[in-house]
Amino acid sequence: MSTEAQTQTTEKEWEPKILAFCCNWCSYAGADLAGTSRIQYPPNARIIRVNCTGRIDIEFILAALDLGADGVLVSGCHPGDCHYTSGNLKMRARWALFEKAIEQAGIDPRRIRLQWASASEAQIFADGVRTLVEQVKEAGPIRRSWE
Amino acid sequence: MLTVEKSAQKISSVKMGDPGSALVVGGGVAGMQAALDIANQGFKVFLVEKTSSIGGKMAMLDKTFPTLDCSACILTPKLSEVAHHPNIELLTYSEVKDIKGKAGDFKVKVLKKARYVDLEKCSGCGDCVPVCPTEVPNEFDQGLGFRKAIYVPFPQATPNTHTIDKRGHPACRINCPAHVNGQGFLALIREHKYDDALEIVRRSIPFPGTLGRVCPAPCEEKCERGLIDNPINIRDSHRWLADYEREQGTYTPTPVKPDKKKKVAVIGAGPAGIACAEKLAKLGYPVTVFEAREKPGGLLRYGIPEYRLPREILDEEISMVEDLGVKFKFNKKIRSVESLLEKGFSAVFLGIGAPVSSRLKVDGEDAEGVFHALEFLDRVNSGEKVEVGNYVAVIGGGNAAIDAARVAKRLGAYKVFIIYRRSRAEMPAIKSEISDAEDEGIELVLLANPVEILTMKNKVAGIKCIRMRLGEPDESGRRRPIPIPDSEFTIQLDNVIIAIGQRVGEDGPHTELKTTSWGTPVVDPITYQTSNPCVFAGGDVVTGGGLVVDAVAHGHEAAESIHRFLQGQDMFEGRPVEFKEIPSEDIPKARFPKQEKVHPKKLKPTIRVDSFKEIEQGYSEEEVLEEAGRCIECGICCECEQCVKACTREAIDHSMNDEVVELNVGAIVIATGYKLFDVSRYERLGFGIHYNVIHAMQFERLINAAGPTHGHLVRLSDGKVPKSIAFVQCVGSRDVKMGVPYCSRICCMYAIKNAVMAKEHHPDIDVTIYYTDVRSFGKGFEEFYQMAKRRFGVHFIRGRVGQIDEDPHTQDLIVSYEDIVNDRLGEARHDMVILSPGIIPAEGLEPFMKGLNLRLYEDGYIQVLDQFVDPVDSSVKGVYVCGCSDSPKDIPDSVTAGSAAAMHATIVLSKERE
Amino acid sequence: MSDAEEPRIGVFICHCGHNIAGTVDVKKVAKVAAEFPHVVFSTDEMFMCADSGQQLIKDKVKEYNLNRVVVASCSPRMHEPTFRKVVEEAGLNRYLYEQANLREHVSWCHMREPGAATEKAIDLVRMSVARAARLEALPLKTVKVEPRTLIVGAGIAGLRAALDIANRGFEVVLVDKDSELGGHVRHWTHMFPDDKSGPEVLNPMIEKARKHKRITILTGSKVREFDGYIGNFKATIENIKTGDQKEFDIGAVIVTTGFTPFKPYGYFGYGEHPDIVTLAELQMMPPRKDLLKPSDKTKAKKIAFIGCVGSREYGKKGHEHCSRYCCSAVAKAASDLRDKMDEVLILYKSIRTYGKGHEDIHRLARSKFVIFSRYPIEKEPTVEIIDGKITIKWEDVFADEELIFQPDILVLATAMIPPEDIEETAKLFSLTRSADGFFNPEHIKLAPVTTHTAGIMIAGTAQAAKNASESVIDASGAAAKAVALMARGEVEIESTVSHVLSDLCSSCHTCITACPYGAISMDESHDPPVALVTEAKCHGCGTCAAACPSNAIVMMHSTDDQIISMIQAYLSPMTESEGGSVQ
Amino acid sequence: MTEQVSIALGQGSSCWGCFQSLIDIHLKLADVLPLLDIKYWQAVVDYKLSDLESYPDKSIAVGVYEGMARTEEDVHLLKTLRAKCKILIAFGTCSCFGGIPGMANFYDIEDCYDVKFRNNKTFSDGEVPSENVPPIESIVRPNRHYVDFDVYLPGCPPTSSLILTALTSLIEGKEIELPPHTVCHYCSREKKETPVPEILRPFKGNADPDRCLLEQGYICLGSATWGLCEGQCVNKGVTCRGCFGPPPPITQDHGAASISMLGSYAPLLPDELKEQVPDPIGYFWRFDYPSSHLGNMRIKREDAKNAK
Repeated sequence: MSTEAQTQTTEKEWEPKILAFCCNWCSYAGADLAGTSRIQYPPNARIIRVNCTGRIDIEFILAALDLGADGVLVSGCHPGDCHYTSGNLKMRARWALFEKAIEQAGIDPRRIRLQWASASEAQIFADGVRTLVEQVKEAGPIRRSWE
Repeated sequence: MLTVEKSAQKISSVKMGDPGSALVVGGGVAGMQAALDIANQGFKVFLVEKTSSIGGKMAMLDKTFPTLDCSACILTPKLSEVAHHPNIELLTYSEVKDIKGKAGDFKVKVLKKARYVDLEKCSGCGDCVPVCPTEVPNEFDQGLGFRKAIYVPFPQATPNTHTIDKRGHPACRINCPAHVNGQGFLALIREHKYDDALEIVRRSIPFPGTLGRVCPAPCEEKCERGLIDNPINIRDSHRWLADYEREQGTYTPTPVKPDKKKKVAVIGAGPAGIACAEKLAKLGYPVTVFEAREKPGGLLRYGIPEYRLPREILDEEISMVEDLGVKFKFNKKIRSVESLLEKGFSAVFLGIGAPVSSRLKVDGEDAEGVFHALEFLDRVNSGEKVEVGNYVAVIGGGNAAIDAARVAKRLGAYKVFIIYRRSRAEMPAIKSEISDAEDEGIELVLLANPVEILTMKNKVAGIKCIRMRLGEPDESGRRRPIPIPDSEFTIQLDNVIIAIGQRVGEDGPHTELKTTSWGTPVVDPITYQTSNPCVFAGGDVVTGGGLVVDAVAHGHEAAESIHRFLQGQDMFEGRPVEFKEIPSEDIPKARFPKQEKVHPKKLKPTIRVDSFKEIEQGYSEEEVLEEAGRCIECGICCECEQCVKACTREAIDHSMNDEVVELNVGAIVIATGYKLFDVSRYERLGFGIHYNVIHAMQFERLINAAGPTHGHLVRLSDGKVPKSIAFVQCVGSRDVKMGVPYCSRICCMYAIKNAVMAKEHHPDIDVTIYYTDVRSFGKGFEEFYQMAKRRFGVHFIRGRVGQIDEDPHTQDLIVSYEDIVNDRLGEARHDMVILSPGIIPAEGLEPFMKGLNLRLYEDGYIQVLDQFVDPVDSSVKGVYVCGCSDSPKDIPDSVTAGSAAAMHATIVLSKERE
Repeated sequence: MSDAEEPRIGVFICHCGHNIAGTVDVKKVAKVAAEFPHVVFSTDEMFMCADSGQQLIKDKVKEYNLNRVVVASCSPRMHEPTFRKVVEEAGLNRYLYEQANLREHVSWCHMREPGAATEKAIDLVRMSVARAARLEALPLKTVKVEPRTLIVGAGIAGLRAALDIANRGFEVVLVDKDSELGGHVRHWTHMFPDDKSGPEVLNPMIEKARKHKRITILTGSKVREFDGYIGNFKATIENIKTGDQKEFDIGAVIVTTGFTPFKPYGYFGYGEHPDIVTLAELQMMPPRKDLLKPSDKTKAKKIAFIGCVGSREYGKKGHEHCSRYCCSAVAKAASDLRDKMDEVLILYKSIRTYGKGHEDIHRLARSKFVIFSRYPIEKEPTVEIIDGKITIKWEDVFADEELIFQPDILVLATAMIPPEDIEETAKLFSLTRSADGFFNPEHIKLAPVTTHTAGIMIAGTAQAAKNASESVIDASGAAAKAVALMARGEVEIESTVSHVLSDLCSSCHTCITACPYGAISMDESHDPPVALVTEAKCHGCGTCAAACPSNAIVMMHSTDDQIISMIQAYLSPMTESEGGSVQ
Repeated sequence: MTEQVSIALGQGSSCWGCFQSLIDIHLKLADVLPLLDIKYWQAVVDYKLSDLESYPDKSIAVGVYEGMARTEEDVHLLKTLRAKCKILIAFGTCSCFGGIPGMANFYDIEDCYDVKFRNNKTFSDGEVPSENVPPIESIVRPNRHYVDFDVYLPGCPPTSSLILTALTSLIEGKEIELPPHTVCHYCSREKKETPVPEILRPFKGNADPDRCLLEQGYICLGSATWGLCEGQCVNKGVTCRGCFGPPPPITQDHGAASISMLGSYAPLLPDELKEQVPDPIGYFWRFDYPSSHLGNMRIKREDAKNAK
């Protein structure tokens, strides 16, 4: 599973791998706006677009961490603003249990972040990515946390 | 590249639609809903929107009550639904201009304003924005921030295309005979893009350095800045550009390879001839310039003294034309045009000037010691040693007179007089030149006319003049001088220099052509074509003596004519260039504080009279930047074309024209919405006077993440987070005196929403709403009001605000109000006050009133047929209303009305279809 | 993946001028992408969205027999519809297209880090390619719409909607449980702002409706059974008296069941004196020259109104809302009655004459010396019957003193509340209700007349308290929605919907709870019943797919497999290329 | 009569409950046993490990492994079984997913030693035995990390009827076909689709005997758990704790699926949820932690530690 390139990179060169799940209607649009507004933020995040945060199965996030993502961001509409009425509330409930579980499992909670960002909150989205990247940098590579 | 010719206003027209289609006027949320509901039934809809994007006022809002949905978030899907709907044709940046017909068959003329950006090609990337040098207050952000002349109003704008905001052509550009784009190059100076700025000047004139010294700058006469303080020094600014290029040595020759076969001859290497040659060369013609003298430049060289125009400047600028590939033949006097045509030239430009001075026609004119100005200057400028005596008089008030006087001074005259028959105000010379001359000790003898040159032994001894007074204006517009009887006086003199005008020579190639009584060739005023179709003429030979910049303009126009002539094209199409003049009152001059003009340095008069050294030293970089900064950018877009360069998709076209779209539709929905009441009409509330008094729409933008502060709620005076905010209600609502007797219906709720938003931004802010009645009547509104009061702790004070004053030290605001409930007068300190403007009907209904007899209520809203039965039907069958065009409404009521209007419109359309 | 066809993916990297290419090494991205699994063609191009770019896709699809297309350019929110059209023109199903966002998400936000931006671009393209390989063609589906609208409630709103739809050329079934048409308005004598009585307004409408050949009127009837989905509902309507039932095929429904005026027992002596009446009752008093006291039929000389009775009561469920019409209605009635009476008093909390012309009525009433007196919110007036006389005591806010008034008639402007049987109606049509007890619209701002149940509209006071004019606008708005459905004859339903694999379903109902649209129900034809998605109702959020613990729900175009493949492609490209599974 | 099928049954670290369940098929044993040629089953038949080792590879038709491989001896047995048998069955939840013993991975091995040997409630200052016990692996790995299985028969324990079905198929030489449904499929309680108002601990209140337990607020993992048990707990009034692991594909993360399921019964507020579910990892991954994503990360952490 581990790629060679990974083990060869030295600590200094290490850049966190961040996987982000964004809902189509708020956060993906917010990320678009961040680009349109030329707001600069760390390039570590790779966004997977889903229709709604309610689409996100906790397994996706766990699989990502298991596969070596150093951090995972989930970003969606503010509670109450869901394009699909309540999908984000469902994500929020899942997240509560998930968050507690991974803490119990000894995974640094700084590796995960749930960020509400509306379509006009480009800066909040960008800050969310930046915060997560900073947190993950503090926490170090996920592989190292297994060391 | 823009050529001025193309920017002429040609309005083409397109026909669209049929009786089975509908027109929706206004692209706000109500209009969009109406368009969608009609289109969803399968009818074609034309949606006309005045601004460059649909979305209306709702797009400006931060959140919406009572659910606090992000306005942009819920609106964006609707925008794209409208934009992508196969049955909806969007006509943005368009206005209904004329309408007639009846239900089932309306004929509508829509003016589609040029946005100068191709909707198809623009990808909305925004590369053009940072390079645009022009900033104007951002109306989408309610004037709180700035946007560029090329802009998208908001990130989700639909269509997502940029628009160039052109108000028209600035007076400086129109007034310049060569139409130098002053605003354009000044803007680029400010951007430190000196090369590009110079390039803009060179589009219109080949001599930025030369004209930067000698031009009387007609551009500056009409400069709008002059109405604030002083006109911009446009001339010295382009002079600086040319000087800077010299200084930096950045000029690189760019020869043009001629791609045209037909050769053109230019006779005369003066400004007209050179300008013509330059343009022809750029058009790809092989050009030869024949010059009788040994050097080029014409009057620039042989007329203008060196202290005004150092010869190396002139030489270099002419050599740049040579660098284009123009051939010069000197000492070649052409006597006959025919001979050139026989030699294989396909066309000839005649620019031989008017090198002969006019005669005074008084006794003694032929005496020794009398000079004629042109000959006098010519001799001096040719290096000939000319001697003058101690007392010299120059007759005339033009530039040649001033030049001759000052040259005489430099040649050693002790006292020089300028004798002029009108007053100083009528003197045609450059004003600064006159005062410069005076500074040098030259005396003006005004309102005096020579009647005789007194001689002794055929040598000048003095002059006899008569005093004049000014009568009625003559045909030149100047007041006619009338001699005062018995007022003769004499001046003792050694020399007289006559500088009262010039004329063309009596022989030469122009004599082969049809001429006027002045001896000048007859030319077409637009094409400069002479009686010989192959021959064109311009400059002094045509005018009998004019400005250098006129000559340049003639040369360029003639070149264009020659090109069209040789290519067999229409000589007149699109000519002359029609400029769109900007009415002075359209230019918001109040926005600009006074700022003194920067004067370039000059040599001191005591030093300069000893030599022919250049007097005017020109600007330094700092100075020119300061001066360029004074430009008030009359035209908004300055056509500097930086955007054209930046756009990789060739989407920008400054020559785009307005278009008229003629629509045939069966039904119309009017959704023109509302305007905010102008809160500055309540002077006592201090809007526009106190920094921290803003209106609610400004507040919306202020707290919006995409707004000017990126959503940071701060005071405008110091950028600090406010501690105490007040909202003042009913500003322009329920006020009979102000002509707004009605309730605006939305203000209570948006104020409460904004109060809650302020609390959400900073929970510690103290928020007070001064209200008359809280009208939270809609679904969920009362509940929201209670939440604001109880959960968010917003204070509600029932009472009208009488006066708002500013604490000059803190910029805090002192609000005086009447607390009705507690029956007392109160005074409170807030550091920010938000006025809640009422709403008034939008403009743009005149075509409907005129063309269809659409009836309005007294308050300006559209009348409906019957409030109970047909509340969306206007007084005109087939025309329906929705949104705020018939009365103030909130978003859901507007949306519902949009659907309802659509319903009624489709009933008409379906009958048409059957 | 049931598709037996081997994926053949074409990758197109857009420069977007220098918008992308200025930061991202697009040539490198295209080159690397060529090596990704299933990629048979990869290139870069100046502008993919330009005609030339679109043509390039079509050409290469043909040349390389591509069956999946990945374009890496701007945000799919901008050009996904464009390129979906292009691939359709190239002969592929629109869902076999995938877009990577290299502009908004890469080049524009990482302008100073070209190296990292290129790396990110490669990853995004890798992820898109992985997803593309797992994309499936989805059918484009429509359902037909029965050209008939059922309108429940024949008040002014129901009548307006019926007339609009019928005039537009479609059939209407208009049902009202009352035996007469016209609802509340029929009884009203003082309408505002235009000076008309209810019958004056209604009679022409009723007449038109009765005569209209496309309107079937069923008065004294109720909808007994209702079932189906958008365009294809079935309604059973029963005559209440006879019990006769009729069945109708229905394409759309407009619910205009209206309100009921609150009977304020326990408020201000209502019910304790015959001359204490509600505003609705006052409206029903016969219009004549003089207003007679109900108690002794003598001429009334003094009248008082109390506003907000049963409205705006904070914390009292169902009575928290403002009833919207009463302030203006009271002002109008007071103004009219003032001409015949000596004294007219209005006691109010606040005056909400917000609408077109309402402020004028308010001003008119004041100019006629109707007395407006505001009482404190926290201290309501008291009404006692002293010596058979109605005696109101209250504190006037402005005068700041206690006042007493003994009117001949006391009118209570009571709240609009939902009709008693609203819950029954809600169940019948799968509607939800908001805190005020009225029906919930699909979106309170932008979709006020549609509901979460596709094909069912609400209008008038079924949605919230409002006045007659507003109800009529609602009605026409709702009619427009119904007509739009019927005019097209069919309605396209999203292909990106969820789908239940019935073999795997264990009937746990999780999805039914999760679905915000009620699009999932139990298919009783199975034993045991399993979940079934009514595709016409599904909005495609995918919450059910994430929630389903049995893997029995597939969210089309956003399958677990597609999402996991992207995760793998980013984090574990080696495994991905071997086609392995998560662990 | 079909031919006898050769079979070897091995036991790792376990409670023997699964084999007990096998014995519990009672009278049916009489039908089945004669058809089995038992090659190895230490607890029942007198074979030694060396006997198993001495069979030629792939000479036994069926291998059954119960429990998980915690000690080196367990691992050896597991690998040997794999080598000798054609078909290998992971028998019981421990063997399939790690089971209850897998919860040891919530802790470090040293912590486990502390509790088991060194300090306990009943004694202190104990020692970790080093003689006569096989060395213990520092971490519980799912058996499928060591070997591939052909059949998974989960359950804690697998029900007797499930075992009988499986054995019958084997004897008849058929593929074992197991229904994919979750516990809910077998649950006779009524569902009303109401969102869960509040999460209740199992000891709180009295559950309605006819209604879905989850809807009443008791965390029942039935909907996320393979229903090979045929719903015996839920139909007897006890919530499902998930002992059969996830439904097919069994590689999915049981706990993640449970959380995604439970979270969908919003509107539960996050803080309330956190308070009401005190031990999510123990709740949702009780039977399958080692084979979950979280468990896998735990194992990687251990591997990295050991590699040092």
